[in-house]
Amino acid sequence: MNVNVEEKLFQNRYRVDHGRPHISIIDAAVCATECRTQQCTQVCPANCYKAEGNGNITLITDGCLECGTCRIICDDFRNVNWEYPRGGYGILFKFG
Amino acid sequence: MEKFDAIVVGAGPSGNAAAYTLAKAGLSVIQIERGEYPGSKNVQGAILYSDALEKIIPEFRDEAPLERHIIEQRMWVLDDDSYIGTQYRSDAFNKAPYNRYTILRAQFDKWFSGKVSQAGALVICETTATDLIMDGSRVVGVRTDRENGDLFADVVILADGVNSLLAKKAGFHPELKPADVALAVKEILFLPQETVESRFNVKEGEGVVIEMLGKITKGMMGTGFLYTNNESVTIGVGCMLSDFKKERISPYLLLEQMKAHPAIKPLIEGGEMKEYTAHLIPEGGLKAMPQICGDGWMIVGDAGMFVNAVHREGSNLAMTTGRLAAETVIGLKQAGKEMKAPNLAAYRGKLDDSFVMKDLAKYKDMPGIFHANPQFFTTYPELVNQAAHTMLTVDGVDKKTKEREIVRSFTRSRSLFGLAGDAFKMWRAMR
Amino acid sequence: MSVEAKKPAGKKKFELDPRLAEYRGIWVFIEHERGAAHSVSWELLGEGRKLADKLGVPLAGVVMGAPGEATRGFCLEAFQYGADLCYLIEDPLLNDYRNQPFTKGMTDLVNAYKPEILLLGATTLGRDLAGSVATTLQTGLTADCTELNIDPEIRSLLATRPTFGGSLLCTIQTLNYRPQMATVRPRVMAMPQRDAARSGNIIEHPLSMIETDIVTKVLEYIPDQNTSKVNLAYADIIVSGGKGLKKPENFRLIWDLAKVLGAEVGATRPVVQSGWVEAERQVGQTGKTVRPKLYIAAGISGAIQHRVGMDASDVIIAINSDPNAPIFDFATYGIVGNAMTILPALTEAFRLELAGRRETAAA
Amino acid sequence: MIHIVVCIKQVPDSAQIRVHPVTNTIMRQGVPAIINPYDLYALEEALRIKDKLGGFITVITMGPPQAENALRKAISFGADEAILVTDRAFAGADTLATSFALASAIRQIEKSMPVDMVFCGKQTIDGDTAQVGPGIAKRLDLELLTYISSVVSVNTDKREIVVQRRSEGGVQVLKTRLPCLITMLEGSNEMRFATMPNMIRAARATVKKWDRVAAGIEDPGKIGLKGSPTVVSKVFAPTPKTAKAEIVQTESNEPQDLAAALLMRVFTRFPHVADEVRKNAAV
Repeated sequence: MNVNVEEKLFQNRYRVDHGRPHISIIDAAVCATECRTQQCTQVCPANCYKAEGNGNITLITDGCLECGTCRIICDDFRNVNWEYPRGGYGILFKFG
Repeated sequence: MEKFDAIVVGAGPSGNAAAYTLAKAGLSVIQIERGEYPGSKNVQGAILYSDALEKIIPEFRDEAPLERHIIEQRMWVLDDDSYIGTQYRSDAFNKAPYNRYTILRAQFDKWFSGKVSQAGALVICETTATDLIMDGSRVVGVRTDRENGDLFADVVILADGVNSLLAKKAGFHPELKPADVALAVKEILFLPQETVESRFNVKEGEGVVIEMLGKITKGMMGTGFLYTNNESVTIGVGCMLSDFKKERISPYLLLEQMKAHPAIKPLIEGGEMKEYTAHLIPEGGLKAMPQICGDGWMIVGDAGMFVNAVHREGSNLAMTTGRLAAETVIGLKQAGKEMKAPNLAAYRGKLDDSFVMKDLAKYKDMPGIFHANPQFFTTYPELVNQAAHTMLTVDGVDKKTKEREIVRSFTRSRSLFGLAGDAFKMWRAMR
Repeated sequence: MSVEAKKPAGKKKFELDPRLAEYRGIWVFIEHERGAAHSVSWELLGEGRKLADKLGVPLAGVVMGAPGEATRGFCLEAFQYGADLCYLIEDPLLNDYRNQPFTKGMTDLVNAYKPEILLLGATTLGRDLAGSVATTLQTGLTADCTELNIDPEIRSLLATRPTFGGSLLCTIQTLNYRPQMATVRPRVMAMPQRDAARSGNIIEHPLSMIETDIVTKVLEYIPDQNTSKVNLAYADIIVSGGKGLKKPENFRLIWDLAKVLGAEVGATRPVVQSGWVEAERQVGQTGKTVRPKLYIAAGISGAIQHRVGMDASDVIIAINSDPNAPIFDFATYGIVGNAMTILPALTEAFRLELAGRRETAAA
Repeated sequence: MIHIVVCIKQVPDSAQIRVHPVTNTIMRQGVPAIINPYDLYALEEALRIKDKLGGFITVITMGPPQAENALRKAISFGADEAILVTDRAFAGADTLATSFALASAIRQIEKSMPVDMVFCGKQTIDGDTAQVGPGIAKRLDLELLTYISSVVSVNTDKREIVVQRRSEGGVQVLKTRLPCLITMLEGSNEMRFATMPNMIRAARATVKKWDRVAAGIEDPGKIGLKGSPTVVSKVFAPTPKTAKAEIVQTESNEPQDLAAALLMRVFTRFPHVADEVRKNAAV
């Protein structure tokens, strides 16, 4: 069974802070060369982390649900710089 | 910049309970919320426990946006395409004042925040608190992401949720470990009100809650849930983040497979999905609890790991810790005492006297036991379902043989010694 | 002209106030700028013809501009696109579009010749003019209509338009006010056949206004071609690339095709995020919404977040190696194949076609 | 000192409106109210003029009591005063009745302080009609400047203003005299991130509430449903476009043949696209 998470995220309400992503990968080389498991690409509930196939990871935070999973499960290398978006930006839950 | 008696960071149940109690007592309070309005950043299953809120806003039932009062609780243990479970429905639950409600947090928190403003607190939304302002080891204020946005107060109450960034940046507690939190994902599916009521055999305003464990978490330690709202159902599943990390299963795949389970699919058939959310739930219990107060600061709600995971209780602990923290500050203010750690420690005393610490102490070993014993989530669900299936299939095999077969299935997979060990561990953890 | 009439309550039989009965005929405002008529005017004449035939009334074009061949030429063109007659106001004050003189000209014509329906293109000019004319005449105006019809029983215009951001449609009527005004977006109505044999008569009307009456002056005009700004929202042809192109170097194939077609270049969110193109080129929910005549999408899966930004395009060509990519569910044409080989072939095919056509034109 | 009135409207966040695919009913649950996005460009442009030349900004809206939230947010960005025109008699107003009500309210504001400029958003995302601006300008006899992409200069002594106005093929540079009404084009600026003092001032500000009489409207026949020439007779969901793509194939399936076959089909079935390609390519 494959799941189209983009269809799910499209139902949510976001106010994207263009040009100011609130989460960033500290050192891309660590993902590419040292991290074998790359669990962020599987466990992020919004699938923001995508493996490019050549070891690199790209991060698009537009659909981020701000849960904090990536910061915590990247405990081997602590390679995620995680902050909340600017006030009023990011995910805006209609039901919560 | 003017100085306040207290700054409350966050407008969830704990933040609102604290700000409301402080403002009601006449203290000058400013509350900072990063969402567009209170509730737009908050996620929960969500069940509201009346007793905690009654102590803060006794007349809440007259005006709060509540979905359904719960009259039936189902506990399911699921195998791949079957479940065995128990069900408790009581007419006593159908007598006002109702004990538990399903709610939609975005609407409920917005209502609660309206009460906080009416009580006189200054509620500032769309503003993210970025750092605590320290004077030596004492917290004197909060830095926000707005121009000249530094705010100062005698005490800062941290109600900023499970991630608790402010306390971490200030070094009050370490980064959360994957084994301390569970990751839950859920969806809200809209159905006509009559369909919800006919499928769950309830009348208007009455609600059903289903708690699930077993194969739906694919061997990971976790549970699923299905709550009935007025014209929607909420369905979700959550597992320990350490298990997610190890198994590398995508949460949305887990949710989709759960929704396809033959026992669940008919209950949500035709539902229109309108929101998909994810949230971390503190699961570490007492052992993972950080320092809860210090010079000029206190922690309430999820930020302080105040969650009783075994009974899935969070919002009542949040509101209670918010209220108790506020009552501590009010007491010190009236006595003219400094908001220093020794004085604020009275907060810990109040918590010890309340159900909060008692429950957390009772289940302090539970997380450890479940961690070490995945069989509670895989083997036993399977054994129990198959046992029921064997007993209920009438195929000419005599009952004695059937019983022997069931006992052998248990001993084969867990051995006599294992079964005894599991029973003892559960007994000791529940004591 | 508005007449105080009691509101029709519910299904009660509605009769038009007799004093409004003298408003007859359908008018279409012929919009032109820098010497060229806007094609939406011809589309509206096509639509106006259908409405006029249903009501059995004449269809007229309204032309306002500086004296000269060009302005009169618009009237002749209007006849060829179906107008029975044209109301013409020629005056130097009408050389560049300014709200004050154009509003006065239009309201004078309406009060003099009393049309029952007045249609304008929903362009920046048309909507500016329609808003002030409707307020001056105190009548009803429905904007951005996607469908026009007539309720034969009470001869009233049924104007259907999107509401709530396009997720819904609503039908609006202007019952006891005349004229019934409506604006329609370009490329919504079909372009009618042009019949060179058609002609009609022109009714001239004075503007009776002097320059000193008009406060606003036009200092300068800056055509779009001169600005280097990316202009996706107003582009007629767009070639967009997605991550299916695999490497930034392959995005050059998008630029090659765009150059041959004189098209703007667009991109999906992931491509912009990886820095292959600048952010202004992002098409989709968090980027631009575009309505070109032709949208070519190469290496784009067609996720809903991209689709909502471009599925109003007239013709969508999708090139993707995955046969069940979502984009094939709503594109007009699809080629299942490797964009890196299809794109150059398409560029070559268009170049030959355009080169060939230019020779025959030149010969 | 320049006095600018900015008209805003609280609208449902229409991007969140969904139509149930099966029952085709309109699903309104969870659709929050926001400031009409187009109005934020108008408010920001007014704030920039105030920053440059000094001035006083009154923000006004016509709507239900909850529209007060939109006004508070406008104050948090820097508006000085907020007026909520709210009365049951306004219900059901179309653009003509709305512009009548707002124009009368602005006349009341003029009594305490003359108005130099009125700013409006280009249109609303729920109405999309873009007529309220022109309507107010006509009633108050203000110079109408619509689809403005930038305010180039404002000379308060000579009471002159130069703006750039978007037209179909390019941009007109216009000069006119105050008082004028401006509707701003989307994307012409970016709303500032409010300062904390303004956020606190907004939370504590009192919002003036005017009913029909306070807004200077004697004749109820001019407002609400009665004052509205247009009547909505039906609201319905569009029929979804379900046609799948016509997959172009040739026996060889070679790129050149596929490209040629595709081009042939597009040019024959869609002549206006063919004309556009030829016109564009010739330039």
